[in-house]
Amino acid sequence: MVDLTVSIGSGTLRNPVGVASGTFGYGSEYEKLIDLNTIGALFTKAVTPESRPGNDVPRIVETPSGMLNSIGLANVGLERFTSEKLPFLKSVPSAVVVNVAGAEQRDYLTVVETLAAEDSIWGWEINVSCPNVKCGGLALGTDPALVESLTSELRTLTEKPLIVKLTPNVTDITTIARAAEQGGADAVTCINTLVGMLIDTEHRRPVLPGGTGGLSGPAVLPVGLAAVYRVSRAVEIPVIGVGGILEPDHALQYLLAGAAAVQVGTANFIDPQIHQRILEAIEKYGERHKLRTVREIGSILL
Amino acid sequence: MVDLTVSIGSGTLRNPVGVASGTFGYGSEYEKLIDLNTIGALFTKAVTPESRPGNDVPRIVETPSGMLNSIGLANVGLERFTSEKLPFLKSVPSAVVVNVAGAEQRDYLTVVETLAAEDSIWGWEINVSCPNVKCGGLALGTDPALVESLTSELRTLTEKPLIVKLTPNVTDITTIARAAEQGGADAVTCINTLVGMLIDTEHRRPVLPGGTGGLSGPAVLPVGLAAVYRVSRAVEIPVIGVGGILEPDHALQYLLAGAAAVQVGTANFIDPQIHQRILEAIEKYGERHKLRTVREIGSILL
Amino acid sequence: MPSMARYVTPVLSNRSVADDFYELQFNWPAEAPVPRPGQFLTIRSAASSVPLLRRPFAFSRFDRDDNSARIIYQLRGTATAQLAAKRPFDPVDVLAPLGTAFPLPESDTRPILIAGGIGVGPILFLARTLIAHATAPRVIIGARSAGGLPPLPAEEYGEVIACTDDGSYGHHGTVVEALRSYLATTSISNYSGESVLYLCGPEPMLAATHRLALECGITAHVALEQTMGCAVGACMGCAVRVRGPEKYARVCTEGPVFDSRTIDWRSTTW
Amino acid sequence: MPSMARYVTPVLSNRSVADDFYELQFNWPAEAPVPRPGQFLTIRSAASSVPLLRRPFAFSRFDRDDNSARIIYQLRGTATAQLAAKRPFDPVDVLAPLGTAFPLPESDTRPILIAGGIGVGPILFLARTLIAHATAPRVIIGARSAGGLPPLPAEEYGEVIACTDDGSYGHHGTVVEALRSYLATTSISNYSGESVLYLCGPEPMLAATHRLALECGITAHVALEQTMGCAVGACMGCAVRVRGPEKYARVCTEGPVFDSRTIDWRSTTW
Ligand SMILES: Cc1cc2nc3c(=O)[nH]c(=O)nc-3n(C[C@H](O)[C@H](O)[C@H](O)COP(=O)(O)OP(=O)(O)OC[C@H]3O[C@@H](n4cnc5c(N)ncnc54)[C@H](O)[C@@H]3O)c2cc1C
Ligand SMILES: Cc1cc2nc3c(=O)[nH]c(=O)nc-3n(C[C@H](O)[C@H](O)[C@H](O)COP(=O)(O)OP(=O)(O)OC[C@H]3O[C@@H](n4cnc5c(N)ncnc54)[C@H](O)[C@@H]3O)c2cc1C
Ligand SMILES: Cc1cc2nc3c(=O)[nH]c(=O)nc-3n(C[C@H](O)[C@H](O)[C@H](O)COP(=O)(O)O)c2cc1C
Ligand SMILES: Cc1cc2nc3c(=O)[nH]c(=O)nc-3n(C[C@H](O)[C@H](O)[C@H](O)COP(=O)(O)O)c2cc1C
Ligand code: FES
Ligand code: FES
Repeated sequence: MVDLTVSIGSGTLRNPVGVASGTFGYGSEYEKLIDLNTIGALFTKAVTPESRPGNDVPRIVETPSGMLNSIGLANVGLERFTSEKLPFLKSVPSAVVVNVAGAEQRDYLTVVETLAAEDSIWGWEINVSCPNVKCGGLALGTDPALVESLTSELRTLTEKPLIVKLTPNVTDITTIARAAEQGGADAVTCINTLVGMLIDTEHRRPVLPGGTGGLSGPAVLPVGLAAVYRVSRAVEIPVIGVGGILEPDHALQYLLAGAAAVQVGTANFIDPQIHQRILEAIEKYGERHKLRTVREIGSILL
Repeated sequence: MVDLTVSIGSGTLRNPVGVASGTFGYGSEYEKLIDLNTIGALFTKAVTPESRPGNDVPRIVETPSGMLNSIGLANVGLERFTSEKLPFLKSVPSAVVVNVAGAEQRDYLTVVETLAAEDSIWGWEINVSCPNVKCGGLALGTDPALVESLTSELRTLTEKPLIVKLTPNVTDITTIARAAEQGGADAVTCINTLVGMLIDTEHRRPVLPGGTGGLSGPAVLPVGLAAVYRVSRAVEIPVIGVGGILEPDHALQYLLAGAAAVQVGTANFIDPQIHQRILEAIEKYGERHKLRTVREIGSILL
Repeated sequence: MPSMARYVTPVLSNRSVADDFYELQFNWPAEAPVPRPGQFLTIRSAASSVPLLRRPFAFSRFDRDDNSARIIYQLRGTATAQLAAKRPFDPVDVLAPLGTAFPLPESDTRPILIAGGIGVGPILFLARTLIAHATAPRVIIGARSAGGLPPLPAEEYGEVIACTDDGSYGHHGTVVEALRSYLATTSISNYSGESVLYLCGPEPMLAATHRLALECGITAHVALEQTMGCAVGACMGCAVRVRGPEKYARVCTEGPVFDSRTIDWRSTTW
Repeated sequence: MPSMARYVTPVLSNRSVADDFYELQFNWPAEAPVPRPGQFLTIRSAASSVPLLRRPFAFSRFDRDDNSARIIYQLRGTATAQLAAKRPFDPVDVLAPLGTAFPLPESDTRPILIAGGIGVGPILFLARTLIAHATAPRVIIGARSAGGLPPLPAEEYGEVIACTDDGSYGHHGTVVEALRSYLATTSISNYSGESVLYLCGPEPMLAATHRLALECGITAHVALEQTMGCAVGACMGCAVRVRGPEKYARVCTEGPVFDSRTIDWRSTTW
């Protein structure tokens, strides 16, 4: 039997397969559909201090082997997250990671500070990379100095695993990853969505009212793998791989590229049971290659 | 009838549909297969001063709705380009644009200087963005100062249309585009390939021997469209759109996004006649919307 | 409400019912909750990344006797073309039942059911259900031309008012015009109670009918469409604009059936 | 050489010829140049972006009388699964004929044809062509087990040496072993001239046969494979390592058929 647990900072995940922020709501939405026990980590929809209605509609459009979204961090806000969403999340045995977002540095600190004492929260994923929010968002995640200072400020607020989620929309993702590491992050997640656009030639307008949106799905798999391959060689902290996983083999590719764990995003929409299939594939692969821990998969890349 | 000609610097293209560098060799390879007369512009495989054998094999792998390549600027070099390839290109009625590459600034100047007097060359596309060459290549195209200085040096060598081809692997493509404009470029091409990777889990190694490669094909269509949309709003010079076009509608999307012309790359491999289908679609679209010139398509986006 | 699940279940039949319209009938697993009119399912039409997302379709019929469910779908793009290629015994991968159902009318109201285009499936399902509950609805159905109308036998659906844009069959004009003249010619005093509208179809038709309903003081239940990601309420992708502080509601969870007065109809861009 | 073109042409038949192996027969347009053994075509298996690239397959047969061409293909992934679903009259989108052909043997040499796995198509095509030119080749063919061998009637191909890895049919072992023992038992003096080898199959088999050919001083013509982009010589994607200053040759243009001595066999990673 392969040891599936993954250590990240002060915490341990029961297995390396998580569900990505924004694609799994606050967990309860999928309760009826799948066995939440088998998920390694549940990354919530981004939480901002205030509730946000989100962007104009439509918010989703399919692209070749991918999709663009422009949800705009639509979320219930800190208050209703605590009163309406946390009670259910307490009952979830997987690690619950709150994805934290905001328009400015202060917002991130507010969310983590306010929720710091909640036992049911396993850790934080700091979303410095959402391409759908104008002020802050993207700019923050592209500046190593800002990422480092935000991370170190957050570090003073929490002992729990602190994960910084990186955007691929940068010249050199390893510099941002190193900045997060420098700031005291316990791990980085690669990648958030790519900036993309689609135009409706019939109606002569961008399909998404905001023009651009975030590209996810299998189309971005090669981009995510390259990011994880590079970042995992640039930092000492664990890297969580996400982007384009639609088949168990894609998740194995991330682990071979150097990821300590993976997240499934868009694929939850298509096959809600995919994390289970991935888990089985990882166990089989580990056994076939006689590995003791899932972490060793990254070491057998030739 | 819609006027299909496109002005770029001192030159004019007979129509806005070109074939992208690296996917069309030096033209003669496709001579038997299609009518080269219908191509608006033929962008050659990159030409470097010395011939290059290219990267290790395999060099191509398919990804979801895309492909990765690691050709490594394999090309015959300046001397054999002049003796073996130019004679055929002289007979091609389309605008012949030489895609220029190198490991350092000097190489670019050498190519343009050496070929400057060749009448059969319509213009230059400066490839500052190939992700498959270690020294120079990518680094050059991500630094606005380098791009501006290279462009202005080249500008002194040629009156012909000078086009700078941009990489999408940057934080803000508009700053690089503005640098090229500042340096005196007559146009910019967006986008070259994205850095990507795929791993063979069976053989436990990256499929491409160099690890990463360049992602092209429909998977990157949304990324290219977003780049053209942004860049065409940031610079005054024409933008040539390329990336992921597989259907005529994709080319129309580029024109609506603000491109003055388009290039077809990977799709040449799949449907060598695609540029003709695109041309027909553009004419139809222009007539339906009662446009006099193809350039007006960009102005009807709502 | 009984909850959704994913089922891979065999196709029973797949046949053309009008120009470009097909009816897919598939086995309904015994353990699955019974779908109600207005609810929908999502289908993964092929194990590929093109198309990537599951596609939503409204239930058009459920038969307890042979444990089968149906959808009526229009050929549009890749997914529906793949659906049209399905043959009996082919498996279909469905997530169902999803969303809210049409609220059944009070016993003293007169249900008027209005369908246009791809709205025909859920409206016929509702009609059959009402008839089975001994409530005779009036069905108004519109299409571009005669060929776009599925067969609607009077013995099954009562006397149907058919409309075509080109006048090739039935009423020449839109369903909204047909509704207006129907309401005008039919004195409301014929009924013990009020009329109530149930609508599904293209957005302009829904908006126009909503305005007519407001004018006449009639309640209208509309089944909306929006591009979907998860279809289970998790992604916030399927939002439509609603009146009130929340600004948006999810078609997959709060809908697809809404009281037309809750919707913000200002824009037509969805 | 006659040049290539793109044809959309109807399927004539598509049938299983061995475990996981199918033979696709399609109409060969009258205006198209006649394909020769060793040459290949590329097929776009579906009008989708998955799979994206055309897939290369070697011609396995050409019949002038009914104007048909064939390929023998193994089920591997998406494209070959889509090929297997093609029915008579379905159109196939092919680019052909591509690449170099096997050079025909001198009249005083003895051709030995060796196929493994997906190499069977071009080798059988060459065998039929040689026989039609009254040159009797010796065919050696290998598969994992009996089920992987297509039917090879002696009246068509002469006496074929079959090999299986598991010994379930014919010679127990590889084609290379079979070739070695064939060469050993067959005195070269039986022939007026030398033997010449024609090979197509998995790379390790080609490399091993090449070494044996070197040992025995026999010329070997190998048909290689490499992932392709354009298939017409434009993209430099299909490179294989060769000896000499150019370092690489294109399988689609300089190949797929090469003299085995021109290839750089050091590595097995392609
Ligand atoms: C709740 C609901 C119920 C529906 N019921 C029916 C029905 O009963 N019969 C019927 O024919 N159609 C119905 N539709 C519409 C149906 O989902 C689309 O026609 C189908 O997705 C088209 O897929 P395609 O690949 O063939 O076409 P595409 O070329 O992909 O799309 C054609 C159009 O379909 C819409 N669409 C694409 N992807 C999605 C998606 N993931 N979610 C929602 N819409 C999408 C877009 O507006 C697009 O312009 C319903 C939609 C919703 C939201
Ligand atoms: C010159 C040549 C002749 C060939 N002749 C035959 C033949 O006669 N019969 C036969 O069964 N197969 C032949 N092949 C191999 C055939 O091309 C692959 O089996 C086919 O591409 C698999 O496609 P797929 O989508 O089913 O599988 P995939 O899952 O896409 O691929 C399976 C394997 O096929 C290879 N492959 C994928 N894409 C390409 C590509 N664009 N070009 C080349 N190889 C690719 C890769 O090695 C991959 O690992 C030939 C290949 C070449 C280069
Ligand atoms: C609909 C949608 C909403 C998302 N919302 C968030 C979010 O709130 N916070 C975040 O960090 N990432 C968000 N993401 C990004 C995903 O978590 C993930 O990084 C990305 O989709 C790539 O993975 P995938 O290709 O598996 O989907 C969202 C993605 C999608 C598709
Ligand atoms: C096989 C291959 C080789 C390429 N070689 C070059 C090159 O030499 N110079 C260059 O500027 N771009 C090169 N490109 C990039 C293309 O010109 C184009 O920018 C990119 O492929 C995106 O367009 P597409 O999606 O239509 O292919 C190459 C692309 C491919 C697929
Ligand atoms: S489709 Fe995801 S919330 Fe409705
Ligand atoms: S496949 Fe393009 S050169 Fe051979």
